[in-house]
Amino acid sequence: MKRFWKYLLTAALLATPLVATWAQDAATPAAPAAEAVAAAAATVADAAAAAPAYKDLEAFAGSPGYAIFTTNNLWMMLSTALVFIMHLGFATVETGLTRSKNTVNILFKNTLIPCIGLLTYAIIGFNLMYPGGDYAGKWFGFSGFGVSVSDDIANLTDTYNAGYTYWTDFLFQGMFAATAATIVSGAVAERVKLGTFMVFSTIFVAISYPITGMWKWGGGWLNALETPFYDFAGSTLVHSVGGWGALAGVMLLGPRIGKYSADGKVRPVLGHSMPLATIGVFLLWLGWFGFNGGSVLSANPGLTSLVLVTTCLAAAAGGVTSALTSFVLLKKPDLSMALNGILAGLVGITAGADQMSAMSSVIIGGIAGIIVVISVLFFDKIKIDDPVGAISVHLVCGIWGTLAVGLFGNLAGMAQVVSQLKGIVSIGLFTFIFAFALFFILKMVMGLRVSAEEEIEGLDVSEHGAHAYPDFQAAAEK
Amino acid sequence: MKRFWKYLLTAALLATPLVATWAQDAATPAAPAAEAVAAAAATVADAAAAAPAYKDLEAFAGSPGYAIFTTNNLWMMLSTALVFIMHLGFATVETGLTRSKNTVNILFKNTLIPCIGLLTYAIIGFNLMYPGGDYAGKWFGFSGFGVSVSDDIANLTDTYNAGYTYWTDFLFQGMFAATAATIVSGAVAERVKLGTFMVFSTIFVAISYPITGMWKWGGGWLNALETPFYDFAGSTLVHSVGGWGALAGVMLLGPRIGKYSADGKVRPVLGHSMPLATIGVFLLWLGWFGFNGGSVLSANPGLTSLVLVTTCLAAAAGGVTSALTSFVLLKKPDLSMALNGILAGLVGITAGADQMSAMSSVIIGGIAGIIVVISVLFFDKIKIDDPVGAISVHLVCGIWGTLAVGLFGNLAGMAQVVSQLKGIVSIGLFTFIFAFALFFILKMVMGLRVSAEEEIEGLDVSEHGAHAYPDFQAAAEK
Amino acid sequence: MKRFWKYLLTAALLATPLVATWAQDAATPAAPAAEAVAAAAATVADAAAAAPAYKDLEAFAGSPGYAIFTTNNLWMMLSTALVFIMHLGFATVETGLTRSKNTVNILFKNTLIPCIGLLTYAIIGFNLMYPGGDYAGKWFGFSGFGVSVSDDIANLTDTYNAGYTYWTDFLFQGMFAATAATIVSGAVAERVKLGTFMVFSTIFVAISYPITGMWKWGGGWLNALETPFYDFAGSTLVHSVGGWGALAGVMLLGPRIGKYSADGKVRPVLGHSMPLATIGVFLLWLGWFGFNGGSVLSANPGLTSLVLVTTCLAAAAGGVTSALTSFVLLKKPDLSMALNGILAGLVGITAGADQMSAMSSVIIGGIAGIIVVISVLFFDKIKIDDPVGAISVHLVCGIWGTLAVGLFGNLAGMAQVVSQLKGIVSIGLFTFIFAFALFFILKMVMGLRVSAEEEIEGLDVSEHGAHAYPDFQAAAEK
Amino acid sequence: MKKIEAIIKPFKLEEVKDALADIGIEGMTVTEVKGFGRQKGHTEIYRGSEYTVDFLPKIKLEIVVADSVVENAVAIIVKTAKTGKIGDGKVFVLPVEEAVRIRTDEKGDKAV
Amino acid sequence: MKKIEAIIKPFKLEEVKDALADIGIEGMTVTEVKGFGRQKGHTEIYRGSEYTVDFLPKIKLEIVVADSVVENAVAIIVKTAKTGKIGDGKVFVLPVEEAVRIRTDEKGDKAV
Amino acid sequence: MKKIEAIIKPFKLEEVKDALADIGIEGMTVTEVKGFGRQKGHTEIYRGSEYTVDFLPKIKLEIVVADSVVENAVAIIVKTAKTGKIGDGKVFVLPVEEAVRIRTDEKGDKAV
Ligand SMILES: Nc1ncnc2c1ncn2[C@@H]1O[C@H](COP(=O)(O)OP(=O)(O)O)[C@@H](O)[C@H]1O
Ligand SMILES: Nc1ncnc2c1ncn2[C@@H]1O[C@H](COP(=O)(O)OP(=O)(O)O)[C@@H](O)[C@H]1O
Ligand SMILES: Nc1ncnc2c1ncn2[C@@H]1O[C@H](COP(=O)(O)OP(=O)(O)O)[C@@H](O)[C@H]1O
Repeated sequence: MKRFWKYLLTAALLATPLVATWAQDAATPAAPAAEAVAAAAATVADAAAAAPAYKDLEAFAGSPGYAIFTTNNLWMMLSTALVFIMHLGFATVETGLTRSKNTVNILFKNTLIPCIGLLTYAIIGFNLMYPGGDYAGKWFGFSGFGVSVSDDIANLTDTYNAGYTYWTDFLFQGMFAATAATIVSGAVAERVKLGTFMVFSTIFVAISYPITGMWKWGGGWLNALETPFYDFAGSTLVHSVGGWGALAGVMLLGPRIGKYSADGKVRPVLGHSMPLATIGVFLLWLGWFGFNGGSVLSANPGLTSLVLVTTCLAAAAGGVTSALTSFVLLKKPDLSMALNGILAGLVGITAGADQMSAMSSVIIGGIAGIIVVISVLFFDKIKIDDPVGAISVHLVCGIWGTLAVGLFGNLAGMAQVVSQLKGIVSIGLFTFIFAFALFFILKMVMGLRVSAEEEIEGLDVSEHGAHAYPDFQAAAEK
Repeated sequence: MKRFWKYLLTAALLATPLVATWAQDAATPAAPAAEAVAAAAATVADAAAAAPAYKDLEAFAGSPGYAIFTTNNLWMMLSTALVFIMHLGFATVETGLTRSKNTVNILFKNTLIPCIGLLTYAIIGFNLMYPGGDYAGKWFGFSGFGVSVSDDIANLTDTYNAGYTYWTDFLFQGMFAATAATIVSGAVAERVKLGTFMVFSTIFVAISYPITGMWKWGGGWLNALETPFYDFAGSTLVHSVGGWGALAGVMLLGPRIGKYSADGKVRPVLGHSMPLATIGVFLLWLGWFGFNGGSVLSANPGLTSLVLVTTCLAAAAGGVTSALTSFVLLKKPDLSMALNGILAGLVGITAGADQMSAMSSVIIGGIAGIIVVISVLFFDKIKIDDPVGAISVHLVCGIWGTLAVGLFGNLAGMAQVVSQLKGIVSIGLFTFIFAFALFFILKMVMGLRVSAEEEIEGLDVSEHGAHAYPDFQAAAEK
Repeated sequence: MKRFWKYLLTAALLATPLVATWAQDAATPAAPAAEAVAAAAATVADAAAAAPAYKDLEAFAGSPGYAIFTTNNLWMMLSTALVFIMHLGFATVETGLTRSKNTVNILFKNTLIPCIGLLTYAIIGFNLMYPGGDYAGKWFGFSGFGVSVSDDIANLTDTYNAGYTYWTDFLFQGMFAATAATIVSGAVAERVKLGTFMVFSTIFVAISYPITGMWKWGGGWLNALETPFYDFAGSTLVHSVGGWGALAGVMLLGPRIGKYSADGKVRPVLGHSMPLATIGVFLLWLGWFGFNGGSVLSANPGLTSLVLVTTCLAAAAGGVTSALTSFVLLKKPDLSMALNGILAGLVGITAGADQMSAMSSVIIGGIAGIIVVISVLFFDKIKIDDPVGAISVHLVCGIWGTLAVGLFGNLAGMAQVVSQLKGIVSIGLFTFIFAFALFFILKMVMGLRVSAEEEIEGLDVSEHGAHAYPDFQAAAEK
Repeated sequence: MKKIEAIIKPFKLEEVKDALADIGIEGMTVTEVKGFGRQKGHTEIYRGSEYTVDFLPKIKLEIVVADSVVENAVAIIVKTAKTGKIGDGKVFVLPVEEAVRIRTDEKGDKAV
Repeated sequence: MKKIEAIIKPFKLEEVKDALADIGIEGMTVTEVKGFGRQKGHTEIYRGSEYTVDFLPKIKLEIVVADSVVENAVAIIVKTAKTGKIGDGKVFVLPVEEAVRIRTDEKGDKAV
Repeated sequence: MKKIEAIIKPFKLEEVKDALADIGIEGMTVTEVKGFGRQKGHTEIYRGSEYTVDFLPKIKLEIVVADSVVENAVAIIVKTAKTGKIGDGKVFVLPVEEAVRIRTDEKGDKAV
């Protein structure tokens, strides 16, 4: 165990300068590629200043472009609502797959994370992630604290962007941001100290996520590669980022008490409510209609509808292959694996949802469903104890999905594979090191893990002085 | 009991040729009626080929029809998302109304069915149900395997359809398809073998549902009657179809152990979680905003808003009358009956949601709410053991709703009643015989019902080796 | 306790004529202010008659305004769906925060209330609340029973309103209406007689809510003040109204058995499922996208997206400050308080969601989060036993939010504060007196509270003869 | 030593516990049980079918005490748990041969 | 008086209760317990890890009866609860020194 | 025969069971109970009101064994369940007059 992360850490430290050079090479010659849709957001904040604006909002409302702009913006707002509900999906999946003695704790974290995430994104994250055209092709940029519309007319019309207003942009991106921290929450559940985790999440979502996000979506260096790195809706930028944070946390925390017997055999720690877990996965799937559909950044009918089809087919394929894989490997049709498989399919298709045929999306999702089962078994074996399978779903399938953009669909090709690897490795290294260092510092300062007694008693009582199901308490407190 | 289904079966066999002739008669003289909205989908797939297309998608985006097309397509995509979430509604209703020892089993089925349904619909179902204009007025058609956009420009613009792209069309219809199988799942719950049921569902949703669906929505013979059969959003095409499948399954399975005492008295088998059942019904109601609203096949403001009003008023009326009926008949206000009543109202209005006044929708929904309570009591009495009331809700109220189109609203009239009966009977016969035969064959080949021991122990342990609520396990395993 | 409400009642009676005069003063000179957006609904019903209509719906579909009207109407329909799902949110929050022995009862109430609410709103409420321009500036108006579209073309086009059809208008408003009664349900839970409460809700939602609603949204006297009272989406018109009804009910009912020990100390009565409570709060937050977003009454991109941002930031801030406040005051991070805090933030921003900057919305929501914790503690202390905190969330924060319109944002100013106070006080008095009188009469006629035995046994058994969780029954029935 | 087993109505638990504490009994073990007796369960209806809930929720108290305390303890329980209505429950007294406190290995009366 | 403690399979409860009612025993207390014995639990799999459910759900019946009834009651229970398969359970008989009906203060055989 | 009733901390169950198996005891019945004793429950807060959770979750083991085994079994339980902290629980020994194995009708020591 110890050796495992020492190895990883060393590798990471060695690799950093390497990747930096490599990326720099790529960035120098290439002009910022004008990717029609996905990267449109990148150069937005300052575009507004330059472009000709409408006299006033009335004038805009009377202009021929008003109807389609309103429709586009409406789609983005609803996508925002759908991404929002993913937070409930995460909350219920994680609650369902853990023990009832830690339920209040998980619900508390997953309720507060989107709250904190939105606030920090308003204060700092949005302007770190989308610093504007001045920072195109860069590693880092920042355009000042807070959100506000300095120039109403420009920011609330299609002068800002063809697909949405400034406010919609902020809220849609803000809903994405908190997702990364929520992913971590599941993996470190049932033993992490509440306070420590809240501090971690806040910093992670305020700083780490927007910086790597800027590399691609904010028009940064990954977007400026000759063959630009491609990550449509965030297999890497959102899911792997969360997954790397999760991996760092789990490595520093160690497994839950009782997860491994004295002789090192894996012992299952049963989740306490399969209905909650199932509700969560369906809500996540629903949310993905907005997560991927909204990532078109307009209501473009052909593109959005294609994205919904690839998204749903990948989810369906992931569900089926993971059920089959678990049936073959484990002899029983395992519900929790089928649920993980659906999420795996969704994460897998996310990087290339707008570039795939129906058939490719089935293949990508189907492979993700197989990968996730094997990955869960693998991490259990190497004693990376991840109660909800977050690392397998978000990190492993996030990497798979990002790679798949180079293997299937419109962008397939060796050059793309290389760019995808650059993105995966560079963002992985940055995020893992950031998260590891942050968790490590917090471990020194605040402590990372509750005491064994508190863990056995359950975090609900020890951290919150509360019970999730007081009426059924006797049963709950084993 | 035995006698009952023998009777039904014989009746069915006798009636088939009769109905066939009758329908043929009707089909011969009538030209395919051009129903403005609801049947628009029928002739779509090939329309694209014939019609003049835009030079490219840019040209379309610049055309005057782009804004309204985008809006229409957006509505259809959101309706798709809403229909999707109905699958979670079904999962939670069924889970809530059954015992906790079968919870994992039900969740597993209801998670996998939409996955399988979407995949089979992509491979075969969509092209069976909407084979294109060549098959107008026919009983059967098939336009080849798989989904893909041969001609981008046509299929992604209003050349394909005024209301949506090819992809939206496929996904919306695909979400509907899986619904039929899900309905069966509830009725056969707590005793059906998992493997057998999965095979049944797959075949049912891949073949039976699209064939009868084609008769009307695919432009087939029912649509070509002189007075075309009318089924706006599927009281018959979706709900009754599911209901007939459910009836066939329950007849072959027999009642759950313990449902009837030795002396033949009905003994209730209590559902284990009323909150889950209630969550499910609300989600289904929400989903019906898309199920019916999306069946307008465009965002037409007058029609869609009317449809939402009739849908919601019928649901509300069904909830109130079923609560009152159960109060009068059973002396207690029964929550599960009120929940069934809401669904009954929704199923009842589905066939004519766009043809009714507010008042008519209240009456139709209100009557459905009464019917469903009586129907549940009736089926219990004749030993058709349907744990969640699926047959009463979907079959009986589906028939009621389809008939109501001939009795109320814009289309009311004797000719319509006759056409409605033709549709109800022909689709009922086909589906019931198909489902019965399929279940029967599977019973021979794979077995249909788990052993008594497995049933007593619960399907979660016997089929999945798992518990839904491990923390509360002692209590759960009675 | 007795003294407390005697005091309030006397105050109320004394204040009525005072407020009446004051309001009259204001109303006389001022012409009905033409508030661009929010009050548009007011003069709608009759506008249709006067304005030039399209020849037919085809003509409208061909008109240049059709696309944007369709988009606007689509947004309003989806907002309606989102407000609808709030009813599930209320159901689960209330269920989660009360004991399992009263779960069926709460679910039954919260299932039936939206049903009854929609029906009564169709029959009487809509026409009481939006009686048309003839009643502009008045205290009361009524335009006849039932809903129906006398003049299709006008009512289904932008002749009716730029943002929606007549049907959308009705359904959106109807979904709001039932909310007020649902708020009461939570506060009186676990002891109120089912029948009595159903009668109360029906009358409350059919008569009281629409009358005070008319004062502002229906173009009545509060809208005609020189500085019109401002309540964007109903901090007062919906939430406080529900809160006043809740207060009246709780005062007449008294606390639950066991809530106060013999020596008067507060004893907690634990809610039975924190996951249900959390699901509810997330669903309510989601619903608020439509509650506030839809209150723009069109899809206006700048305004709707601003409203979503202020709404979400206020919710986030409320969640964070309530968690912090509970941590400081109670030493433990209390999940139920954080959940209440999110709702507090949402209720707080509702009155001025379209008038605030991002920063102001954070402040308003943040203060609401602090207020709600203190308020819950306060009401517990004065023996107003409100199981779910409905009075603190909806009444207290509703007042705060309404006042905040005078203190922050575009409308801030002394004149506005005065108008806000007029609205708060007048609507509060009317509603409180109405609800108190109604509950009082019902108490005499039907009885208000179940017997002590029934309360101890639980309302599920005594009122419904049912259990919410039969499989876990032993544990549940303490 | 004796073991007192008392089956009581659930809502009486708090009161009985306090009454026992007053006479110095501060150890007991509580189990949620279901009782079947003369107090017939109510008839309930689920989806139209009647059924009788035969087994009613009760609380079982188990208290091991020194012989000298038994009589008083039983009396206190009976007095406190009584509502006079059917279904109040029973108190049984059983012989106990040995008692050990796990923490300290103390035995006999000292252990309880 | 004696106390009969019977550990039986859960689905036999209804039958045993009815059989006891037939011989006039109408009072008993039921507890949900978990049993560990020769009947080995099944192996289950959760997310790929096997585990054995050692403790199987059982029902414990506690019935205090007059000495004269004991033998017959035990026989009836054994007969009714038997399936012949492993895990059928046990019946134990323990001495009871006193019984009180809380509602009436009745003692001894009259109390049960 | 004797019946050993042991009230222990829930997380010790696994260990105690294994220790008993080591000395050949392979039958027992387990109940989830709540204990009240010197170990005072924690104070918790719900929506601002403090309350004490008096009753703490415990596990009750019931093991009927032949007389000869009692002493050893009790010793093993005490040893294994001990943490030395308050609330470790108690072991009681009660006389048993008869035992029957339902499956086989075996009686007495053979039945346990
Ligand atoms: N013979 C018995 N053995 C064990 N428990 C009994 C016996 N008789 C009654 N009980 C318990 O006492 C409870 C109350 O008994 P019941 O006959 O209903 O009323 P009462 O106590 O007023 O006579 C029962 O629910 C059951 O738990
Ligand atoms: N010595 C014992 N003490 C207490 N309970 C026992 C004992 N032995 C068995 N039991 C209980 O009886 C149940 C059945 O015993 P088991 O050995 O599995 O099968 P069988 O009854 O067929 O011998 C166990 O699950 C347990 O609850
Ligand atoms: N007199 C008693 N009768 C029955 N059970 C008892 C008695 N005293 C204690 N117990 C049980 O033993 C548990 C532990 O006792 P406690 O006094 O808290 O600590 P300790 O075992 O360290 O003395 C209690 O929770 C209770 O379940």
